[in-house]
Amino acid sequence: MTAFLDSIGYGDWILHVLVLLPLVGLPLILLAPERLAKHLAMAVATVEFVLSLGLWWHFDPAAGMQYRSTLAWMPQWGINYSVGMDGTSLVMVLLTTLLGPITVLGSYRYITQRERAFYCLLLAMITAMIGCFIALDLFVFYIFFELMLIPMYFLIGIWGGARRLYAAIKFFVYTFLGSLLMLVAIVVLVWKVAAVTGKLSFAYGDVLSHISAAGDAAPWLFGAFALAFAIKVPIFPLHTWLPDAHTEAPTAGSVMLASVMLKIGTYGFIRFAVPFFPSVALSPSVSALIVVLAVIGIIYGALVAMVQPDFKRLVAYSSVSHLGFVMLGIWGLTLQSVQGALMVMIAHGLSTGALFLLIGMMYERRHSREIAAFGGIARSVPILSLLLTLVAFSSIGLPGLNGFIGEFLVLLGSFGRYPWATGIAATVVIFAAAYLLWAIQRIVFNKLDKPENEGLKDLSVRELVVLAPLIIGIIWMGLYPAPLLRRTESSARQFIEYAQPGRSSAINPVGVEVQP
Amino acid sequence: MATFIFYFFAVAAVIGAALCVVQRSAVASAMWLMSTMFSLAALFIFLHAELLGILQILVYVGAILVLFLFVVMLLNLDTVGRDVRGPAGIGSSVAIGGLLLVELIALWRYTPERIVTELARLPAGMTVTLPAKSAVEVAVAKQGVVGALAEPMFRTYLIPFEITSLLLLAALVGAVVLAKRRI
Amino acid sequence: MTLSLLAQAGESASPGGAIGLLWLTIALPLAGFVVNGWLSVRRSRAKAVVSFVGPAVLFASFAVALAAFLQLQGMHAEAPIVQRLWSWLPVGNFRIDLALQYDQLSAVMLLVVTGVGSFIHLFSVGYMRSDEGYARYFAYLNLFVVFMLVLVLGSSYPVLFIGWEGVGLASYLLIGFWFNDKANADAGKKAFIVNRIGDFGFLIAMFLLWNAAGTLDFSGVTAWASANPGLAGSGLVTAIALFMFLGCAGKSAQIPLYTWLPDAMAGPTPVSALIHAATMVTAGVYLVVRSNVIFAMSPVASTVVAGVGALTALFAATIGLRQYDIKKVLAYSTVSQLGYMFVGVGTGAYVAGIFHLVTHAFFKALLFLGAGAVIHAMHAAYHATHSHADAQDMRNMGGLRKMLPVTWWMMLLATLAIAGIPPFAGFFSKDEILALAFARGAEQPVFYVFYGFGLLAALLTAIYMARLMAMTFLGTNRTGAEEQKHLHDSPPSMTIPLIVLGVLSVIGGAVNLPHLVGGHQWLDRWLEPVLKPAAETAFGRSLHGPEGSTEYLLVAIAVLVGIIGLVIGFRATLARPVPTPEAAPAERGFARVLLNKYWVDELYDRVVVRPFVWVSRALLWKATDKGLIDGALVNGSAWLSRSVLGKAGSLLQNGQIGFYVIVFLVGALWILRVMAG
Amino acid sequence: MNAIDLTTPLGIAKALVPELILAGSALVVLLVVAWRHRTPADARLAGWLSALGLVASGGGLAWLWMSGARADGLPQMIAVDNFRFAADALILISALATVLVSLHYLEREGMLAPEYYPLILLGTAGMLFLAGAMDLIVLFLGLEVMSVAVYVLAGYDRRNAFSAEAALKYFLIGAFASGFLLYGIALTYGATGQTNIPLIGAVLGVGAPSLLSRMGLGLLLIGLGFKVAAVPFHMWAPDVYDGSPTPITGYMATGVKVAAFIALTRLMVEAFPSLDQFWQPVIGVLAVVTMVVGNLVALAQKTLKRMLAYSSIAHAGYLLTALWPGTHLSASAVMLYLGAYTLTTLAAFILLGSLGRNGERAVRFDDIAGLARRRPWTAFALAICMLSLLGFPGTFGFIGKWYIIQAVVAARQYILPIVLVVTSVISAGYYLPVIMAMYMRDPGEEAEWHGLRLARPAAWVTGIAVAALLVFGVLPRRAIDV
Amino acid sequence: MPQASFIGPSLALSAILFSIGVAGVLLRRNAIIVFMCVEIMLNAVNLAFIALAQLHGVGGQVMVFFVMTVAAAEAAVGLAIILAIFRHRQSVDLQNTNLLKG
Repeated sequence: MTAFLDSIGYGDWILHVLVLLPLVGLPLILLAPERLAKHLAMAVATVEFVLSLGLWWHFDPAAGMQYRSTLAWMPQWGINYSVGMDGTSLVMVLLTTLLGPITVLGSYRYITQRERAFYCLLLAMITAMIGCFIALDLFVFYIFFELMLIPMYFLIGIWGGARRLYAAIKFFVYTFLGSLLMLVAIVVLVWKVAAVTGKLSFAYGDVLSHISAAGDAAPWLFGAFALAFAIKVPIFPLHTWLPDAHTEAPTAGSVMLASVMLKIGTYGFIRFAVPFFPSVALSPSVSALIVVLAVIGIIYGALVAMVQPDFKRLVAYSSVSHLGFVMLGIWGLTLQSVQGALMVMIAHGLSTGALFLLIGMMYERRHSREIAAFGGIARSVPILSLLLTLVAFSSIGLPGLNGFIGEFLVLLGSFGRYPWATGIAATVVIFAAAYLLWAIQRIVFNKLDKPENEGLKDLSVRELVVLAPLIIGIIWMGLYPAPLLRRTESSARQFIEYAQPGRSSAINPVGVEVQP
Repeated sequence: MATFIFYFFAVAAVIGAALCVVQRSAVASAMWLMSTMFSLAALFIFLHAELLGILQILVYVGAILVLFLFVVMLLNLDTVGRDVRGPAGIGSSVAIGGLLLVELIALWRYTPERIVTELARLPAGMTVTLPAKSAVEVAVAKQGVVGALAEPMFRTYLIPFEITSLLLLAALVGAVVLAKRRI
Repeated sequence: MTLSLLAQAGESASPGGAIGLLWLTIALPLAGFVVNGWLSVRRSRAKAVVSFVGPAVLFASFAVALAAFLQLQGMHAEAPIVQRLWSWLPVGNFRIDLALQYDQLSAVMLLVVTGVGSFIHLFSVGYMRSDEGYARYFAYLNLFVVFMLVLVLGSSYPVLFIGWEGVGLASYLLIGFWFNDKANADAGKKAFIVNRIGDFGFLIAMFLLWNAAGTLDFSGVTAWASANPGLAGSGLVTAIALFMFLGCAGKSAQIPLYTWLPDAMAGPTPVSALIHAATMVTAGVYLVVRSNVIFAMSPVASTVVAGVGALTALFAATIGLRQYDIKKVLAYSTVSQLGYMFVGVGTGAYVAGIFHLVTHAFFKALLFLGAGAVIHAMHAAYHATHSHADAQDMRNMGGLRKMLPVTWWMMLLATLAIAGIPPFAGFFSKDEILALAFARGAEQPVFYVFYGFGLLAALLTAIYMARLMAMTFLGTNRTGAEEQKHLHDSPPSMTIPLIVLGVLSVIGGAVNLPHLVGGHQWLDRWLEPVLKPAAETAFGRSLHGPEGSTEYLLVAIAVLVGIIGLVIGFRATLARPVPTPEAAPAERGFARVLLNKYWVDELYDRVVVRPFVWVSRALLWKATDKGLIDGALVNGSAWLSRSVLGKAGSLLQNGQIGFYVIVFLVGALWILRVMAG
Repeated sequence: MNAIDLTTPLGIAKALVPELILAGSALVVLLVVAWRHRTPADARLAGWLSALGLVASGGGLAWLWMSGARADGLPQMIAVDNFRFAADALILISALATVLVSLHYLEREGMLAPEYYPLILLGTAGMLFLAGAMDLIVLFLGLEVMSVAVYVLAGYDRRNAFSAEAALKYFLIGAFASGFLLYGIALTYGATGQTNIPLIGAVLGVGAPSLLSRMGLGLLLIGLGFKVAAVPFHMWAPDVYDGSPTPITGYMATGVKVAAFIALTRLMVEAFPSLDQFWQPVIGVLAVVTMVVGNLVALAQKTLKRMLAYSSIAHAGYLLTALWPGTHLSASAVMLYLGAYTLTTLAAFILLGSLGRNGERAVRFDDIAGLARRRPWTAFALAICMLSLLGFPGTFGFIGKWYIIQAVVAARQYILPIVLVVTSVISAGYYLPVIMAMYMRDPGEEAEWHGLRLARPAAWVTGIAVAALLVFGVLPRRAIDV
Repeated sequence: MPQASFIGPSLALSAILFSIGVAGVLLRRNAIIVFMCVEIMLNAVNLAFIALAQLHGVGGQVMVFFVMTVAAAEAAVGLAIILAIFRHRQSVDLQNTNLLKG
């Protein structure tokens, strides 16, 4: 496989192609007749995914940052389009490309008006997200980070639910505030570095290697970065945009938002905030604050989710809870916790994506997201109910499904550092079961007492095709996550190395892998 | 003697201006304004700006003020009732005008020597002796009252002079467009 | 690092043969699950296939287990045999493989699960045949077996945890099998959530263990413990043990987490027999024995275990006295018997615990299946007459002995067994536990109290079992004249399992026949390699079974208590006719307390459930989320800038030139002020 | 590289080519309209002629620029450098756009007096002088020419009381302000004996900041602060922008601002660098107040026109921020942002003008609901404009903002950028609703813009402007290198 | 140069006149009179110029010359505007010119 890929120079062009391909699709879709739009989008997204798939084998788990390449953009300001990929980027990019075709196909029925625009925005968003994950230039990262907003803003605002306008602007302003402050921080940081090196450069590497130049401004700079990412994650109490955005967005939007966009926040912490300012990020006060907020988020999200009448809102709050685990894991700062954080990011992407798709399918059938509108549908739509239950259990963190892997590793890894916080966070295994099982019971089980729920049609082949990859992923990742872990390990070590030099290699000898 | 002349006209100008401001009828205001103009013209002449003194009277009194009066008459504004603002207005205007005066009056202490000193940043204590004749006097002596002004006007200040033509043109067109009864 | 090396050393590779095929025992039920699941989703009517596949896979894996057992017996393996399937969680020095561990303990468990499981599957064929969810039922049941086997075969705590939670899932699905009735769905949910509380403890225990031992493999942990005897009695070990026990309490329905088990009776009766009597609920006991060295190193924890066990045994038994639903009685009896097992393992008598686990599996499964047969018959009767009376209420039964002779005889055997009448299985196991608890009392007097509790519980057990038998099978029939005609014994597919289990309940005691009666404690010696680490600890060494006269005395007391109990039970029940539910007088006094199970459920609801929901809804969601963060801060700031500040600025723009000039001049004055310096 | 000796009449003529061409074409147009001022056709003729004049003067400018002209020795009166050229280019663009838009607009609004165009030409000439002024006298006169013309233009819609009131307010406060400016010139002259900007800089560089010079500086700041509509000298702006004919509003918001800002920048950077410890705090405070007030009040607006008026105030705040450091980097930041701002605002006002019929004062957010359905391109263009004003990545506006931040941060000043971004976030609160109305809401039943078309010339201008916004947004090298 | 010594007093006088003009602008509502007050301000500045010209040479006087032109131009336009306003609402009272606000 790798040999073949090398023979076609895969490594040299893949990243650029991944970013450009969706954009290439835009004019096609805009010019094509309305009814072809979705098929074209589907084609583009699929090609994108197939191409990206090569990375899985071609990526070298042992090496760190790879596929680096740089194109001049504004060299006189030290700004260049430079990209690269390490384990973390790899899995996130793959997640994004995987969700591409899924969301497109999932929207076939859901989107009935202005299809061209819809699919264009969807593809544009994929570009922006991938760009975010591979950017190695602060300026470029910022651009992609912002560009993501627009498509999502329109997705929510045009195809969203009743309160879409409110949700859209709330989402936009929330994120915009954080990111603009981050822009200032970036410029300040770059100029401080330039003051030392004498050359202006927004390149990730250059900044990282002279990060000491930040000096006593570090706390402020970290604050700006952290705020931007904390809003994206979102960390309690900056989370209130999430439920609205999730609830109002169309299925595809919710999926992308939950599965990928939130991760860009945590990714930002892993890639930028912490490696840039380890001394600040890991100072007792800051880490205490973050960990406490993360734990609050975990518990709070779960408890609030428990009482949501709207299933989408429920899932939204559950996201707050799950992302709290990621934060805890990042700050846990052991190989286990960091790897766990990455696993949670992926697992949450799969399960929550699947959940939103299922909710969307239920919505297409019943035109309601209210839990109360359902009940006993296991009789009318057994397959849907089965999958819903399965995904719910994966989200609960049932061992053997993907949800457990990450949470377990995070808790395990963080326990040594923050026993109390971790202990409290662990209680979420109870609440998670409570809120999801309660919802599942009210939707899937109980008596089929609403006549309109009797005639529902079960999942169509298309819908099964949409869900299949996620379901497979959920089970596969639950039983055999080793390949994933192997690919992310080096980047996790790298992160710990940045965060506190000399620690990772000291206490974490590389475990040899036993293959079946 | 010189001192007396200066302060006489100065006081006259101030009084004129003040009354112009407080007069209730527009025509009266215009009249007092005219008196101010006259006293200023006198001061100009006193300060070796004879030509400008004349122009002051010609342009301001002869042209601008007449224009004012003309409009006042035309619109028959003299009969409008008291247009001075209420006590609050008076209070604020006096207060603000006063403060502004306080800020600016500090210039009172300026003597030519001080200006020159600050200009050249001469070490303190070193006194400057100014030439007996002021720059203007010198120029006038050389080229005569008009020449002294005309020479730089058409050489150094050529561009501004040309610009004024544009200015007048614009004003002309504008005034016509706005003022003529029907288009 | 060194520790994990030890761990490697402490295992021996798989010898192949039947043991090499061990994974089949899991794969077969899994296949069954897939087939049945597919059938159920297809909504196919192919019941024949289901009826064959469902039980067949179980019997097959039972065969494999048997073969493996025989092979192991021939080997005298000192170290557990570990089969690594694949690497599951390799994260730096934390490496968990999906691996099966086969040693004497798992062998026993494997046999019990597959063996008893097979017959219960068989029983189900008859019992569930008419149900529309037939295929689904067997899918779930097979799935349960899969996870149960993962649980008993897992070679490390995390892998065990997969099974541990998996059986929870299966039980959740099976309890809520008839989900049309909200109560059933609730019961399933309750079971899972309460179990999760225990799992929380289990997780914490694992984290502590990992941070202390640096491994979570059983062999690794054992090696670590044996390597540092200094840890004995330390707070760390105690904490680990106690948190782990919290998990066990959840799984095995001990105080305070027992409340889910009685509700779990909402599931089909064979499920209650398999999951909530024979296998799953004993997982807690298994876990303690599996971690014997940890508990042995912490006498405090062990005492707590025993104490909780004893208390539960007594507490549940009292409730059992006053229940009318036949399954509820058995449920509380199960809780009580589990209490016994914990007394045993808490005492350090791990063998006794396992011993009782095995015998209990036999006779309790039998009791449940018997009850199932009864209910089945009652159902049929009521169904035939379109009556809606409660088929599980013993007050509607009575005198069934004539109609269901086989069931009667088999259940009678089980009753004698559970009541501890020699030579039935229950007698030996229960007696061993009590005797050793008494012996432990020598250096820890509190164990005398536990012994007392146990004895009392034994008495009550005999009483309520006698009551159950009497109300169900003796006296006059209260089912109704019309219904009586339809009451008859079950088809062979259901009676055969009854008979098999009946036989086992009689001879089950042979597994660990004490020297007293000329046996030679086979189970003791069999489990010896597994329990050596515990036996080598001070706690383990300090335990000696009673000798000579004491032993005889204890046995005598136990037997006496059993007999007295039975007599009281039968006499009291048969003394006067049992009123039918309609005619039943309102209970009074303590009886009422018992009937309402001490109102514990209501208490939990008021004290735990509702407050949580209220806090979440009112405090967190409405007040904090909507009110404070969203309302006050987010929308508040928007409102402030737009409607207050913006509007204010807009109003200042009042169109008056005069005012504009004033503002202008204010600015001008300020600038000049700055310039004046 | 050709040096121009500004002491000889020929040199002066060369240096003033654009201005001269403009003045000349103004005269030509005046002559033409003197004969033909009856029908719409006449008006259109005048319009095209003036457009021609502007293009011609642009050609002259291009010639100067390309030939890399620079002053030989000390620049007298008028600057000859890229800074002026770039500014002139912007001013000419804005004038040209205004003329082209007016072609259709005047007919629609029935304002047929063709003197309109000569006034624009004269005003533009004034702007060019103002932007190129190297002498306080030129500065003052240029400013006056511009103002006089714009006073009239503001009141040009004579049938409209709003227009007249706008003119009056602008004129009275304007004259008042120019009094301050003049006073400032006088005192500066007194302090230095010079009116030539670089010489002033040189003299002040030697001397200690005397009271006279400081007062002069202060008064100059006040006078120009009025022209750039910096809070608190901004109160006239919303009303005047609101009342004037929309093309003129666009003209004021762009041309006047550009010229005034260029002059201000020149003064601060070349005449008063030695007094920066005095003017920097003032500029800083003005910038903060302007950004905050402009953005907050814009939030509360109901009509697009007024919203844009306040937003242009806010942008003045951003520009002041850019000016704060007084370095050359900041000068180019001012220029760059002016470029971005001019293009965007022009397009926005043109579109606004096309939306409203008889009185775009009335265009409310609700009136453009669902615009995207009926008029996708207009909506798209307006959306891009809004994003650019918001400073969203991918648009020129963002590059401008980023450059400002860069310039200020380079001067180790961190509060201003933070205020800038925070207020930008606030501005999202009124820019986004425009997009929302157009794209995310359904057309109201009374869509009065329905069926209305964007006149072709206006369409060209908008198209080009928007295209430029996007191009520079993605490939800003060109713009920055300028 | 005797008169040169009047620079200070002249500056003071111009300041006084300027302030009076400003106060007048604030004080009056009649557009025309307000405009007159503006003229006073301009005159005050002229005085300053001329006084300073004593020291610095004719440049200042030239400036005054230009200022007069400007004043004339402004007067023309300004009065035209006032006429226009008057046409619309038969009054030049600034209090009534507040159609535009908010």
